[in-house]
Amino acid sequence: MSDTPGSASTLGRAIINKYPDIESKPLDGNKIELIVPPEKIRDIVSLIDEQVSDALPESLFGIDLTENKYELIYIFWSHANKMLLQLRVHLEGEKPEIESVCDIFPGLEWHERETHEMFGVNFKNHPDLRLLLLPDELEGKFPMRKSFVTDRSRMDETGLAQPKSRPESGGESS
Amino acid sequence: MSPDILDEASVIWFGPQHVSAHGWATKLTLVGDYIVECDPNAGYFHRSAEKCLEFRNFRQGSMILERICMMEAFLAEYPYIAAVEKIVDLEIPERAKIMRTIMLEFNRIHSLQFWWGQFAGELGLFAMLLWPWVDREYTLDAFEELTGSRHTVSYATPGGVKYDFTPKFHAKMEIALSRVKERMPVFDDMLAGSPTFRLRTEGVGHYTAKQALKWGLSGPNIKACGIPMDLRKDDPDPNLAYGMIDWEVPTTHNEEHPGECDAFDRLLQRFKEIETSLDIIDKLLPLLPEGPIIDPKARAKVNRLPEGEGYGRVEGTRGVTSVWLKTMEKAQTPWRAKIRGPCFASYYSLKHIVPGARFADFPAIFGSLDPYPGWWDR
Amino acid sequence: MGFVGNLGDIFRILKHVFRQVFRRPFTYFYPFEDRPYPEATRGRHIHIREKCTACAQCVRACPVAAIRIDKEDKKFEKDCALYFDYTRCIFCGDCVSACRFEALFHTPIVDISEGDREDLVYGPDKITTLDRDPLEWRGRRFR
Amino acid sequence: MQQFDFYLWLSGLWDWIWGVLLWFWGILKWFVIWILDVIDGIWALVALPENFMFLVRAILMPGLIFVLFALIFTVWYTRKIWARVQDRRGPTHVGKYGGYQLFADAIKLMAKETIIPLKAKRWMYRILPSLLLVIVLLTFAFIPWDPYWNILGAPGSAFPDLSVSLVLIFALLTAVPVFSLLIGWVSGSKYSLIGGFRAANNQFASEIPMVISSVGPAMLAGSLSMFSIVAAQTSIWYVVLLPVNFATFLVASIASVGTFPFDAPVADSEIIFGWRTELSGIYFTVVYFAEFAEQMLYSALMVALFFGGFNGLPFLPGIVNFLIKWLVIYFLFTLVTSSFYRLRQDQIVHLCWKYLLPLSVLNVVLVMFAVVYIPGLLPLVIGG
Repeated sequence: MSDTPGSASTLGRAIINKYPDIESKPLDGNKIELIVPPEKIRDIVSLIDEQVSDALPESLFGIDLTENKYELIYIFWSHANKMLLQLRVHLEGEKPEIESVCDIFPGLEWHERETHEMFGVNFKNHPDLRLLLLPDELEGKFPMRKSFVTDRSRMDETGLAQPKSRPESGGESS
Repeated sequence: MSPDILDEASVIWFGPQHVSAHGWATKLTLVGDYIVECDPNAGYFHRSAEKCLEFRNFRQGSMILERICMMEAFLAEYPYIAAVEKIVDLEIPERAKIMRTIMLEFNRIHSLQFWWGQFAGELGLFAMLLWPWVDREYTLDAFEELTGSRHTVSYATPGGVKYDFTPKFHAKMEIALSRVKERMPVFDDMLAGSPTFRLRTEGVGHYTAKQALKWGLSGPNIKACGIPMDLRKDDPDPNLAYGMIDWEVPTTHNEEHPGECDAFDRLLQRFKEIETSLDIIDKLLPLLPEGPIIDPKARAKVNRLPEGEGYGRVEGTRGVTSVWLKTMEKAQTPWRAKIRGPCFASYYSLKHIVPGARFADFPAIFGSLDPYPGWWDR
Repeated sequence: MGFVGNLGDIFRILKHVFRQVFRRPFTYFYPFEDRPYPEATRGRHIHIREKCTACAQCVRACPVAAIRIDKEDKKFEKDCALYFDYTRCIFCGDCVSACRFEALFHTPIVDISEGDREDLVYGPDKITTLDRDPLEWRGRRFR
Repeated sequence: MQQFDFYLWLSGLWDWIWGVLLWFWGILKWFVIWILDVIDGIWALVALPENFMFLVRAILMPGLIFVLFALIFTVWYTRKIWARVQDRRGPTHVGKYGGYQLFADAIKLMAKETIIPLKAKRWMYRILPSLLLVIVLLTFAFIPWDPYWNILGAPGSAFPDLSVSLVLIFALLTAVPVFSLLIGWVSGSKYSLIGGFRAANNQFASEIPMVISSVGPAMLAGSLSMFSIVAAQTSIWYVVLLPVNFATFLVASIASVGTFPFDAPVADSEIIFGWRTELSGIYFTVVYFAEFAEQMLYSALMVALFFGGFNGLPFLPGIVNFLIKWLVIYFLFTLVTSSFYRLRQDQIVHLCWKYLLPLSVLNVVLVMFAVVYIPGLLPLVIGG
């Protein structure tokens, strides 16, 4: 699977030839990872759509890195080439913005809606950014951000001494 | 569609209190008997599993995932464990690999047995609703004998499995599997062989392979189109034993419309899935070696994980099931855990599949896609 | 297929259904009969205070914070009182596997319904004893 | 001019009051006598032997009480068969083998609050379910349960049945879809409206093949009276001569009841409970009973039209013969209903109009030619 059209190395080479400012991580088995600047995301995704005929839009989600830094990760899977393609987009700001790609891959429409309501990432030109999973009273609260504090009062009832807070981890382990 | 047609349209909410909507609501716009617009709504089951996972350590996390989909509980918890093992770089004993694989396939059989009944019930035959569920009881008895719990087995743990196979479990599994094999021809007659079933499902809920890929459908829903996309073959987890044996990815080819599938093809595909699972279990059971079932150092290793990202994937009953984990240095809990449920895509695709169908076909369409609300609401 | 084929299918289905009618039903009279539960069944817990060392590993292992520990309440040398909240417990078995002193076990009693919500918090008096044999009040055993 | 005499006026006052009292008493007496006369008349009518026996027949034995008890048994029987088909036990706890389960259910349902939706037409909503049950129960008047002991006609009377009772049964049953549609309409819910339309559609599709299928036995017997059709089957049951007719009648009657394979009107996976969605409490109980009464009725019709009715083992009373056959036919009916998938509404209409109707019409034509051209047939089929 080295140089067949659509394979991981071919695709990576094609993308980097076209857009030289995109970083790619070294190949790890069948996995290729590209770090894409947010303004290029539509170009890259449509290039993937052209090059890989059976790309399955597996997932799209956000990561909150705190201090108003976010990452978006797009995962595509190609069955014919056995290739896992992961795009990583760094976003910054209180209300980060990025172009929507749901007209190229309709399967990502709901993933974008979910990322919007959970992280507050605004997808431009998305047809329908209503709430997907959350109830109405949580609109604009962005519960998957690290700044959203959940109720941990149950842990006080266990009778254990409170563990020391570990800011590097997500929260107290029980 | 012209606007004057929509003047006569009536809006019907299918759910969330509907008998056959299992905790979801779909807004259907009907013109006469035909559905012109379908707007699936999610969120009635939302329990914020991803946020919950951020506060559980790596041994506790799988308990949350099990409860997302009760029907394939072990298949649902497995990707999390695979992701943890990828971050720690754990290699588990040979025996545990085979035991995990057998239990995964056994769980898939259970889920498909449940689906037979559910689909038949949605099409209005209550005898077929309960017959597969009787066989399912034998499967659950075997699970209970092994792990002590009927649905939420919590069988695997990072580094191996928790409970060893006992002779009693082997006997009960033998009963359950022989029951499946014995009843398969009957169910074939009652489902695929039934003229009324063919009337209800043939030509209903069409889509092509290309469309399905774009919507993100996977698993049996896309194998029914003739594409052998199966993670068990394509990208097997290193800690599973699918590579040790010879087996074929089941696909369904329909001569009348190659590269497309309807509800009937999806039923046939799921019959083949269960046959494949039986085949895999039969081939793996003689290979079961003696030895330890858990890596003794694993428990200490997963207390604190190094920084890293892991992507655990498994071919679930309903499609690609995956968990994406990000950990920080010396983390007791994941920084971010993303659960990718297969039904997230299949529920979304109702929006594209359903318009144009008759109202009475709606249960046949969503039933054949095998939706489970836990997977999209999480 | 054709008409005759469909007719054959219909009669085959009727044959299956007709046979089913004269089979012994699968279900049983639940409150009066029950199946035996395997040894491994993860039912309500039993706490053996003689062996307990108040290490609180079970409390830390619990993913739903269903266990409350009271280290002051000592009956033996170094034991503690455990309060199990069965409105929260998910019977995952983590606490039992976390216990290294063989002081906490599951029992095959799974029917722990109560009339009152507070009664489902099993304090040290209830969690250390088995008030009844499993299946005792149900009469006949079956299967 | 006579002067006003106060004492004279005073002495006449009593007479006046007495007159008024007499007048009132006259009215009262007339009324009491009238009621007594009416009671006398009724009693005289009832006391006549044949009239008294008619009342007994209509209320007690093959009439209302019997039909209601049969209905209660039917519900239990159906639930047991369904349970066995579905690998269950069915009702077990209340009474022996769950025999009293229906009483428990009925008491529970009657004790429930009857919730009338805000958009429902209240008056219609209250009256329609019971009318439906009454209509369905009325048709049982024409079932010939026994050679001597039926609701209409005593053994001694000249003609033990109405001469057009078969037609009358179908005429009464025609009202059922109207009631389903109206109940669906007045409930004020989309689900029940769709269900009502489907129920009406279902009935219009299936009624015609059913009626035409019943023409075959009627032509063989040469009568439209149920009693005569049954009486004509002493030598041979018509199911032997008309198996295709029986099959079409069975399928059409299942479709007409709107039970399982044809339960698009109450399809629970699409429209929650069809036209019965909004019914609750006693209204639901009544409609539920009406469905089972309809199933009973069609099974009884099949017994009467195709299986020789009360003819059978000669040493048994006619009604016992009828009931044994009825149990078997009802079992068959339930078996067929519980083994197929729900058809779509357009497929039901397609089936009824494209397959059942031509088959039944063809059968009528065949029976016509057979009666005329097969010489030995007529003595065989008109009975001894």
